[in-house]
Amino acid sequence: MLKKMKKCMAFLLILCMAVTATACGGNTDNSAAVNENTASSTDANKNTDTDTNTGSETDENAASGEELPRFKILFAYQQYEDKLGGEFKSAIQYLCDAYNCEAVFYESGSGDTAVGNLESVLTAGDIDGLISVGFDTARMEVASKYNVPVVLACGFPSVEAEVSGITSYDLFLGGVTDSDYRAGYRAMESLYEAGCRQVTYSGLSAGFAKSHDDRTKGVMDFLEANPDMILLADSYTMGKASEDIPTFNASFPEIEGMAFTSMSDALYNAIESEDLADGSVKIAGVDISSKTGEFFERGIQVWGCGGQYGTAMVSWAILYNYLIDGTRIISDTTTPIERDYLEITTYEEFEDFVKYVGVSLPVYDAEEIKELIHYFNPDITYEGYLSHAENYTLQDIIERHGDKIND
Amino acid sequence: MDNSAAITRESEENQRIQQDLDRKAKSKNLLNIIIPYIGLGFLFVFFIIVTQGKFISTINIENLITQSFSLTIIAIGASFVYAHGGTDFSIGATCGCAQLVCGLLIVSGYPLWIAIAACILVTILGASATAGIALGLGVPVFIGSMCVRTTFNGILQYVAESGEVVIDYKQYMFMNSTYLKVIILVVFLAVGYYLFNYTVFGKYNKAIGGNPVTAVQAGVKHKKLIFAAYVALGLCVGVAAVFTLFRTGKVTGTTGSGVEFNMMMAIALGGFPMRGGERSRLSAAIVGAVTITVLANGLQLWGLDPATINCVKGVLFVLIVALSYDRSDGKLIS
Amino acid sequence: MKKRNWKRIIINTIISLIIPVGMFLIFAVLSKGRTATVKMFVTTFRQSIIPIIICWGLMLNMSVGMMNFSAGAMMLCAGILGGNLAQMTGTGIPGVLVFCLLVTLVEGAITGFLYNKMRVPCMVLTIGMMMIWESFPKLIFSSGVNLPSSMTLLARSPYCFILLGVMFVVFHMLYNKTAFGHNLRAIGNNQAIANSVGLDSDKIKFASFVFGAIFLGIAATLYVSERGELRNVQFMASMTIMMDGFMGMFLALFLSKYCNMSVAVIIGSFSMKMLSNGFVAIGLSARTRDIMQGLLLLVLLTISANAGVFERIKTNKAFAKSADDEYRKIQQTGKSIQ
Amino acid sequence: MGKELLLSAQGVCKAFGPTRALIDVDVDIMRGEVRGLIGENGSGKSTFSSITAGALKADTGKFTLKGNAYSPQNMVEAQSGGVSMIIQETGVIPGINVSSNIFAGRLDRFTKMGFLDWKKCHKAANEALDKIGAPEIRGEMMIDSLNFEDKKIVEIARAMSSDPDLLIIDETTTALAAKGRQLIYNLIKQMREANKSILFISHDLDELMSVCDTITVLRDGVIIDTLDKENMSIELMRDLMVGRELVGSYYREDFDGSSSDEVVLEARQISLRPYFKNIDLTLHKGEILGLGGLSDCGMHEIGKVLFGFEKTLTGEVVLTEKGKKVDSTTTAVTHSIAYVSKDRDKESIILNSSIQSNIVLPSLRRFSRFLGFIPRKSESGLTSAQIDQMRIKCRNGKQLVKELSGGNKQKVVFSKWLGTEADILILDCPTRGIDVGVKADMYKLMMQLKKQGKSIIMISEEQLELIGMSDRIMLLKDGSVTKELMRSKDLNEREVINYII
Repeated sequence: MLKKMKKCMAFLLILCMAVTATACGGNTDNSAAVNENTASSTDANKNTDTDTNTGSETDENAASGEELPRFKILFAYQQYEDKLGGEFKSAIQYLCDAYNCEAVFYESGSGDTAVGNLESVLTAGDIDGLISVGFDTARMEVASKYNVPVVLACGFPSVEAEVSGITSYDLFLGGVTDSDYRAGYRAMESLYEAGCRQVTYSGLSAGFAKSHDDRTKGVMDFLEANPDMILLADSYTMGKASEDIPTFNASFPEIEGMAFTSMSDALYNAIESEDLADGSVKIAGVDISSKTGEFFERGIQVWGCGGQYGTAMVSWAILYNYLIDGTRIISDTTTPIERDYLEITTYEEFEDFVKYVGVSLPVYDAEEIKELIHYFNPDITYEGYLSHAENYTLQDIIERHGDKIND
Repeated sequence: MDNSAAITRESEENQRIQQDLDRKAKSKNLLNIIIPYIGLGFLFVFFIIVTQGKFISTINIENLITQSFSLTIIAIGASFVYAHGGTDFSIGATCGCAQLVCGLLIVSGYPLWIAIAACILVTILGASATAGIALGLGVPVFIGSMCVRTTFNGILQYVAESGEVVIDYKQYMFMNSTYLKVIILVVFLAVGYYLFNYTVFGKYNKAIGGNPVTAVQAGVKHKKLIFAAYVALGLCVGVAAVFTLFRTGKVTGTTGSGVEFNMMMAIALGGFPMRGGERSRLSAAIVGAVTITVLANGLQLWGLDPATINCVKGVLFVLIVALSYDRSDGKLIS
Repeated sequence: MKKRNWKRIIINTIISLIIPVGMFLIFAVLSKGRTATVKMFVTTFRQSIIPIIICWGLMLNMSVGMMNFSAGAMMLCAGILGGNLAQMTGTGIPGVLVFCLLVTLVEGAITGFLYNKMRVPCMVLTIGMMMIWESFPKLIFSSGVNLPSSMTLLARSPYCFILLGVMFVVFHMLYNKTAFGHNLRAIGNNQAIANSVGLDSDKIKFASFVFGAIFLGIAATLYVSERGELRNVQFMASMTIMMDGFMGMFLALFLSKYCNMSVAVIIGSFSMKMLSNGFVAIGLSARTRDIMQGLLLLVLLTISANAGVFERIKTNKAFAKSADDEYRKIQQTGKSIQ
Repeated sequence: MGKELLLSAQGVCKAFGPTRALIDVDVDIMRGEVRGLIGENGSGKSTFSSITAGALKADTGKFTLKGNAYSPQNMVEAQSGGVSMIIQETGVIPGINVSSNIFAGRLDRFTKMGFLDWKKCHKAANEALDKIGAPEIRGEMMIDSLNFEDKKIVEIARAMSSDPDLLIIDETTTALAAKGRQLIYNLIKQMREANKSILFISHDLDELMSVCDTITVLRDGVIIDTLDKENMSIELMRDLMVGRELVGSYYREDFDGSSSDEVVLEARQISLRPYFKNIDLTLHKGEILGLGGLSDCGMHEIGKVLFGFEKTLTGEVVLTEKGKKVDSTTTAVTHSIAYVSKDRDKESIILNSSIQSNIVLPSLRRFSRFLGFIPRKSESGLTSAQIDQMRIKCRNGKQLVKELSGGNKQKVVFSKWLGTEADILILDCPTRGIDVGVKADMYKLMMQLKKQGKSIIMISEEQLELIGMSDRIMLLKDGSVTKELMRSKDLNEREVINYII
């Protein structure tokens, strides 16, 4: 018996070592930060992958990088597996590389694990600042215990007690959020304009992510405002949206429109294979995926939006302001800076979106972010941020650095 | 040994053989005693190394206590249920609902103790429902609890949809004091240990796990006992729910999700026999609960890339089980 | 002899069809005929294909009393790895099928190997394996898999049914017509004796993992082709993939008293899907749906768990009555003698 | 009959943990020989036979079969080698049909290109069954539809299906009633004629005397002596295996069947489907009431009903002086009724737990103090007391029950009920599969209890035991009482059998 145990222990140890090896070796920078023993190997491939992901990064460093102090910035998101997660990651990584900071990413988790995870992560490394997608008082308490300033990105709390709770902390620098409510509202509106009266809606389980809840609220409010639009069915099971489509279709042949809190190829495929793609049904939903263009072209999708990760970049700027010279951009932290989505209603817009938003160079490049930082641009103000948020449109992006993007 | 043995076995080398057989047996027993803790020990060493000692910094020890609190409490209750070979998948959902009720009561200005009482009541109801279904309707508890889970989850979602319930976090900070938690933890451990090892309740539960027919033939009111075990679990979950609420300060649609799996993992990791019976030890459940927390905490401290964390977690999980699971069933395990 | 058999068969068929038919009627009425359409039927059936196949796979382990929690993760892993490999090698649809099967087979073999080496309960081991299979593909293909529509054909109407048919035959043969199937049952029913009379339980359990993996592999193929994309999931999220498979399985376990396992699985899984779809068709809001589903599921399982209980009570009553009559007679005769 | 060597074992040793079951055992079995193997429980008989049949592996020592070395990995290999065994405890796999039981582990031989050929399989099974003279059992039957006895016969068929050169019969006869026994005796005759050998293990010494050519006596894992026909004698065998003088006879001497007419337990018109109908039964203080019949006559179920484990469909069971109805095991136990089940391993003991927790289980309620607290002392006290009193052979109270031999398990069961100081004991086949030594102790014990004014219901399939022990015998046949006999000198087996067949 013991011999058997030894055997499988050995086997598992090997397995374990193999994984740890990949963990420390093959992987992004943060691991390097924590255990020096593997730093060398990771530094090597850090350079390589940053090279690949941003063309203009090196000269950034040359221009301003060297003398800047090195901050360690923590970014929190539920899961980096989805598209948005990836965008967040590369955008923040881009800025941190450009400004000689070090990015640490972690999965925030939910409930008390969220609190626990934050405690652990903050214990791990001397974190200088935290950007979190979705946040609450409990975690704010932890952050202040560890004396870490926090900027909230996407999904600002709506409940009064929560808001007063978070903002009562001195280290809370305020929040930047997308107008998720409006996004939900607009989705329905555009379906309505497209003549759909009988619709379905697929959301996400309440409480999984604030932004999705807000979108759902927007959807519901529009429905209330327009009683002649009927919600045939709705569903909120995580990851099952694509399986619901056939059900909806089978039980309600009269469907005219479908709205989704988050578009993905799975949904498009389901719509395709259910033969709903013949134009009888119009769709609208947040998030852009590879098939979106095709569906705009065929006039099936009437509305889409994306580009949230810009919001995270602005939050980064706010945090950086505080870190580098203590500037607080937002004086009244109870109201977030609200930024609209990049809305898409035509195929052309989609093409632009793919060209200028979904590429290696983020919606704001390092230079443009500089404008938002008091240290480099002393006359930047809260109002400045507001107006900056105002004109966040595709057009604006193209004007700003369209030329930098080579077709 | 009786004297007849002495007559036949007096020969020199038979004596010798007998002696070293006894020695072997002794060392084996010793091993069996320490084995359950090997996994945990391994983890501690492992994490202390990879985090250059951060892992055992005082602050992190405090974190470990607060983080392991809920799960440990639940594990204590769960060990009674698993001791008679039961299980319960509904506790996550009931835990969520309980917090919801508690939160709503607090928000609408009821005194704290009422809210807490209500919270615990809800979880007890949930557990009793599971037990009732299993005992009364003859539906296997595994799946019966699934139904309870779905239902309670629905209720939680139903209410949480209209907006999260947020309590005034700062007003109830005292509920987060580590001392309070330590005290409660100690009390529960003491009571749990007493009930599990020194009373009819614990012993009968283990007997039922060992062989229900024998237990019944020995005059055990098995239905009553099983029900009681579930109530105990409910109570523990309730307490855990209360403190979780004050730790997170709000209730959303996903509150409490995954608690049941954590509980199951704790039971598994501690080497608690899945079918219950004589070999169930309370310590096993607790070791399991602590191990889970240590895993989560340590991996975060280690600061791996999110993608890697779960993979390492899985490997370590298997590794620990391999190290410390009681294998005396041999082939017969299922 | 033959005649009695026929009667039995008919009765059993009726019993095993009560649940689906009854549900169908109820929903048809409640939804004012929405669920009573051919389209709905076909859709529901197509949706239940994957659960059915998963269920068959799980059943092989289940009949030895092993619960494989890692099934969902195995499928996910297979889907992502298989899909990507197929694209890399440019082998198209057959590629997806083959690679998915390959991956699950390897996974099954590893699980089986560890199971026999480690001698810990399957439940415990597979929880661990689930975490590994869930996160393993992340290390290689961090963004999951995207299949071009050309490669998602297998999930479309004729092909998925063909696959189902094939798998049905495979399972039926495997479970009822081979020595393996019967050894499986022997071990499931009493492992101690089975071992002592010389069944090699290690070998058979290992085989059950591997054969189960075949079904999961097919399920994975369908899963990935149906969605056309798969994203890596978070910790334990893969449970949801196989949960409906699970539910179907438990119903099937009850039904298998009255009809062959391979059919019972189909009925079970189909009923489950009908349940969830029916509520949508009725037009309940998502929330009430969850609650109702939980409750109805409970009713359903209670019925199937207690099937035959009433007739037992009835026969007991009859027996008691006859006993009483006889007793009274004896008393009287006894009196008359005196 | 040529005296050629069939199987020989040299220096076989086997240890379970620190307990050595076999020490340097040498056995030679000739062709055409019927070898008896006797010894007290735990003397290593079963261990030796299991090793020979491949169910266990020896630590040291070597076997030679038909001249060449022989070390089977499992029972299937042993069978193909020509050695097969009928196991002591019931060894059929439930939920599958008879054929797959007979050919368990060897089904592959009936596969055609991977698929099972049932026709062929059933045919072979039926042949095997016919061969051993059990044509009423068929291959396609479900095993669960058979009764205990027929299941045993299926096992025999399994053993014989590979027509072995050496058949090991391990305490099977004690578990069987007349029919099965006859079947086995015929089998032995056939085998001997076919110049094949038998290793016959039993506690029924008379049986051994009549059947065996030579008898090997084991005690405590060591071979004491090997007797051949000439110098066999019951007394000698007993003394050799027990290692001490057993004085006096085995059953009670007195023939006074009278007992106080105070009724302690009364059953009025109890019935249980489909076993029995309208049974009336009264048990007096200090009486030993015997229930006799074939194993499927419903007497075992009567015991269960009397104990409240099964609910009667009509009438009731009443504790007379308290007027309390026995409707659950709990009431039964709390009103000091004890029940020893026939199926020991499945019902009477928790195999996977320690001797102590088994013994104290029914007494816990009695021990429990304030808040259900149970002092460790009272537990260990009771356990050690019982271990001494019953002379249970074990390391200590912490040892797992599953490590014990059959007889010692039975002792544990007894001690657990003696611990409750019950006044009414319902004993279902109390001496099934235990050796003379223990048997004698058990009977003594019963007499002691009787003298203490405790009442006993003894359900037994052994007529001798019934005649030997009970004050009153109720004989049953297909679920109804056929005759009630009082204790008397001139009561004999013949008479009894007439009423039960």
